[in-house]
Amino acid sequence: MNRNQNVTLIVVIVAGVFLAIRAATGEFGKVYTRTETVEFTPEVQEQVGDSVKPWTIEKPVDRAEIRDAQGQLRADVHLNIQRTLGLWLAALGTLCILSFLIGDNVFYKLAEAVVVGASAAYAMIVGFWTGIVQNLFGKLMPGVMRETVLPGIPESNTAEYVYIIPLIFSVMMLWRLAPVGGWISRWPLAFFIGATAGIRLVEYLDADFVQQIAATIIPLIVVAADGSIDYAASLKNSLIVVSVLSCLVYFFFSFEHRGVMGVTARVGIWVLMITFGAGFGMTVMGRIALISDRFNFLFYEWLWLPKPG
Amino acid sequence: MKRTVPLCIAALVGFVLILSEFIPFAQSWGRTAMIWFDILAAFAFVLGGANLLKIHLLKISSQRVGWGYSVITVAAFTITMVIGLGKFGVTPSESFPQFTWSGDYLQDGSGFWWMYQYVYLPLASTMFALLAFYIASAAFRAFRAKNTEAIILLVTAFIVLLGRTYAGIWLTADPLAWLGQTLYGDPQALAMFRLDVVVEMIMGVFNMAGNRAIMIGIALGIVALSLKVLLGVDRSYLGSEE
Amino acid sequence: MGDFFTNLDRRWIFLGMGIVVALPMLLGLSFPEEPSDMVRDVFAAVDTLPEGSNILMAYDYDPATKGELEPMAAAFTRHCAKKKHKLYFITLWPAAVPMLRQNIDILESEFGDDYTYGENYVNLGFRPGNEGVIKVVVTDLKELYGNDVNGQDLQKIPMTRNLKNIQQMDLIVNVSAGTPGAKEWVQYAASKYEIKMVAGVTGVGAPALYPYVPAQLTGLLGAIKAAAEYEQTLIDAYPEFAENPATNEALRRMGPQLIAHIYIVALIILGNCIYFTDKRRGAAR
Amino acid sequence: MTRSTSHPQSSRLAVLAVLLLTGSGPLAAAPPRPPSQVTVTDLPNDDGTGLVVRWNVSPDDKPDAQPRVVGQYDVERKDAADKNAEFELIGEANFGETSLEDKKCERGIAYLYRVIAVGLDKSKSEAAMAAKPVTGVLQWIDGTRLWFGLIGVVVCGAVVSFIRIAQSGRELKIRKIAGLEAVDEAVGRATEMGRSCLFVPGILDINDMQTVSGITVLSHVAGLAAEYDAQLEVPTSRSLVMTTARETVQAAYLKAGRPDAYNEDNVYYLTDEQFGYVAAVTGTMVRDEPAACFYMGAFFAESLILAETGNSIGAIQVAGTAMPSQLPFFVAACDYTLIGEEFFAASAYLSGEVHQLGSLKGQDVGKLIGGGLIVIGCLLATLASLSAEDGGLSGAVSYLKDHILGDGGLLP
Repeated sequence: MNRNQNVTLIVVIVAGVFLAIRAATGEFGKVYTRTETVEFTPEVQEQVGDSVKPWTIEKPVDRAEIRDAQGQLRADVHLNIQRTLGLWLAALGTLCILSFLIGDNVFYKLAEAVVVGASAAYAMIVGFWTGIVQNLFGKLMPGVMRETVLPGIPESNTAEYVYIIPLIFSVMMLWRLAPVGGWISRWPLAFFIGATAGIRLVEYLDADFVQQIAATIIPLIVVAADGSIDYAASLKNSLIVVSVLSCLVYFFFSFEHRGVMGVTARVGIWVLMITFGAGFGMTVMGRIALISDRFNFLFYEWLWLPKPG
Repeated sequence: MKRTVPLCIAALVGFVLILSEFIPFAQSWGRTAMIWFDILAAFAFVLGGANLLKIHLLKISSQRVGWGYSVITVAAFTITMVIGLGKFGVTPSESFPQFTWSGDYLQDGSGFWWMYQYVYLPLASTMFALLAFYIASAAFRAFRAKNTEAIILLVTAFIVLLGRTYAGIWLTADPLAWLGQTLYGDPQALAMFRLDVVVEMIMGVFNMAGNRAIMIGIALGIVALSLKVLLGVDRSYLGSEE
Repeated sequence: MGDFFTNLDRRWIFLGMGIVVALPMLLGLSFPEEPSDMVRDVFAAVDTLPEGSNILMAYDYDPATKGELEPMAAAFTRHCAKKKHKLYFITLWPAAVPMLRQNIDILESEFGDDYTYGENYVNLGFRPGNEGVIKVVVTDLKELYGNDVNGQDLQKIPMTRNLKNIQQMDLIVNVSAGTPGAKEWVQYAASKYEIKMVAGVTGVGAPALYPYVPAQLTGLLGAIKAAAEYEQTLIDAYPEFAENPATNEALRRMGPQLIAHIYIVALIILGNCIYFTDKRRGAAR
Repeated sequence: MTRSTSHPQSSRLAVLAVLLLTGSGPLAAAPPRPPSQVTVTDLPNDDGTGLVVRWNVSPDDKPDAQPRVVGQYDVERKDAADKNAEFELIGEANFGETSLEDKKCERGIAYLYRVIAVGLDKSKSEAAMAAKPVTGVLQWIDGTRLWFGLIGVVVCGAVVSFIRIAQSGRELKIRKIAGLEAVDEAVGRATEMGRSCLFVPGILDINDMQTVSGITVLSHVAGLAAEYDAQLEVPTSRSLVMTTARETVQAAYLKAGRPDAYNEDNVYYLTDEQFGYVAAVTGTMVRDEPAACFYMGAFFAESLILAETGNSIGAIQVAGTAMPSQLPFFVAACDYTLIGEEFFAASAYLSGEVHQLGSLKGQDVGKLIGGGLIVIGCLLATLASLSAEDGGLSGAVSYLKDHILGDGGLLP
């Protein structure tokens, strides 16, 4: 048996023992819900008629409210099998991904394969219902959409045939998947790239160039209202201006970094290092928050450990 | 046809959008172009999904290494897609109860919501949580104070890491107040050296200035790149074949 | 050189990381927070608006960053609801649609008396197009958003009937995990049309947004620490929030955060000590 | 309202009057008094679809009134030419506000406006009418954007001119980039040690600028490796990047006169999946122990895993990326890092492509303008702050900030 297998075995045993203890000491890993009837408020009452029966939805119940004071399950609360299964699936998936820390393994790869497929399909479906159905079909054939998925479209809306152009572009774009004539997808791609270039050129020049220069025009010596010099503000302003300018010099490629330019560029690189140091610290902080969140899920949503405080 | 038309399209739409910023009359053209852009963006999601499917189906059919995982990916993709398209478990919208299909595709309790909540969300968020572990091991084995630059970087990182938690206040607030009291008779005299204050200074002065210079540089880079695309100097987006 | 590093199984370091996060969490370790000036500025931007102001709640984050941004988004939602502002929820990220729902659940369960759908808040949901969406809604919202997430025509919803575009907003509250996000909202909306905006972003994204503050962006919350400070400010200003345990989510996470930061700093120092000792020994040999 | 209710015999009336006088709140059934002076003007710098409605607040709208009498103002309009048109609500303004922009007009139509004060109890005042109908005016050029347009033309002009100059065959000089020397040194040391070099071109596809720059650097590294007879391995995470990298490496070997030494199998595709790719690459690193590792391209979270592994095997590491969030990790863990633009400049320098060099020079002009404006602006601002009175100096600063760099238009 190699080291990898040993580590895996130990982790699995520890986890198993823990789960067994947890199972022996109380319930966990369940989702309880309450069934509620939807009171619908139809926009046009006459159209609804009697054929439409009220339906019910499930509302999750907070863990503290599942049982009454005697520890009995409340009458309107019941175990939701679908969501409980989901919870266990989520917990197992979380553990599968975490198992990558022990080493690359089948479970991690399985979970990774699932997330790749599911996330791509998820984005596609959301794009379909929002962009394609509402903004394209809803404009091109409001009548059909009104009768099916988008009853909210006002009666006054009529088909806007100019939307045929983006439709044609879209078909061209999907043509890329076809075995022949894939070059046609360059037309919509060119539209996409051209539009991006057009808006970016203006907005970057405005917000990230002109506005930044304007924001850096500050007095190096700040005089307070009473006529005395505000040393702290003056120092801060001077540091900002010197730092911005020296970094700009570092990123200036037309002159060699010699003499004054060399010294300034040197200051520039130090400022950049402080910048990166700050970025480093903030990134580390962000990453750690992500594990807290997953542990939060495992400990409290799945294992129902007591929440301190 | 294959190269000239795309170049013209890109130039036309790009310059219309630029002009619409300066000529009020062209504003509505610019808006129309952007609405079409947004519709194309929706199809980009479809293209992305279809592409993924194609790659994995090819991998399966040629039985390349790891094709078994591709089967899983395709299965996960198909299941999510069918559930989402079919609006499984979605009840009608409360405003339009007579239309079975009028409900929100992501309604709480629906099948698509279930896929998001119990499959996509835990897996994707745990995937990124792994990074915290890697940062720990890289901290031990990779980040070396080997020259002046690296020393400045790491020291700043320490200050930020400690100053952005209670540790910063705990380590420096009381000692500095005591020192200020002893030296100048004012506990606030040295307050500006408190780690949490120093961090605000680093973020608001040096980090801001450094990032501003980077921002100005990137902005100019984007302007130059956009211009080259619109003028047809840079045609890399058209691909190299042909 | 480096023998020690290659020989030490890094899974020990992983285990250490797991413990320094899990233990403080299970023990309920928490620390007081002193809000920084930046956090106070952001808080004031929401707090000083007159009751019933229009606020665009642009929440652009996904499962990958929810650990960092969820508490921040919830704090913003609670604060705006406390001030009885009119809230318009919108997102540029497909994966954020359920996140909007989560924040609306907060409105419905905790502020149900003041909040009626369509009169005090509306969920516009997602539209594809990244910055292209901002570019359109900033001049004409209804071109892209004909209806809300329930398929209801915006023309029939009281609070959106007279809404032409998001220039009519008194404030944009953005929670952003990347692109498109805070940068794009600043570039295409806030800076250009001089709409007031505050943003809450991830630790990775925060440093690069500082140049926009305060001229183009009123204030910025970076990472979980700023979220905790915001929660503290909220509880200080409205003590009734102290009774709701969901309000101190970020505060609770600062316990593990502190210990983990010390762990990382210690690892870097220890790693460097061993490295330089090894190197000196190597040189002496 | 006058004190006309002082008839002693009618006590009920008196009570009512007291209520009316003191309780201006919910008890007061009277609607607020109307606003006054409604004027409508054209919204400047638009396409003729905007009008600005201004009014004076209702006398009942006092900032300190508790409870408030006026809740909001309803602004209504109608088509003045249409006899049958009714007023329709086009916008609401909060209490205390005195203007509203109506951007939903149709060009060429004259509109008549009225403003109504609405109480908290939804009671409405009489309508205050505008004096006459107004039509929006189309402006051909947005005057507020003239200076900005000029700056845009100068910056874009500089880029285009330098590309033209480069195309005409004139040599454009670019400063020496220190990181490239580190690249040469690293390849040299790997050769000395008889170990291989590893080149990672990032994890994005070939359409990303950074990948392209990475491939340009790869061409240089491959040339050196061919010359020194060092082995070079290039794992990629995109099949298209692999194809391009193979062509590039082969061309470099050919140029160095060593086509026989080129081995196609050393440039290979692993997987598109981020973590799958990085696991495979680090596996190779631990097994082969390359003496020099290059990371040149677009990187995400995998950057630190790569750099960490490289460090643990004692390799010299040189990185280059424009990913701001990954730069800190590369800088901390690698021996040399090409930071952001430096990376693009290195690529322009190595490739000698005219449009890369030209735009680099053009961008330098932009930086020069930016830096110049900052220096001049700060000097002026400092002098203005030192000279106490409001003179020409502060006027110059505000012209610079609000007009040249703002949206104040050409005229001060």
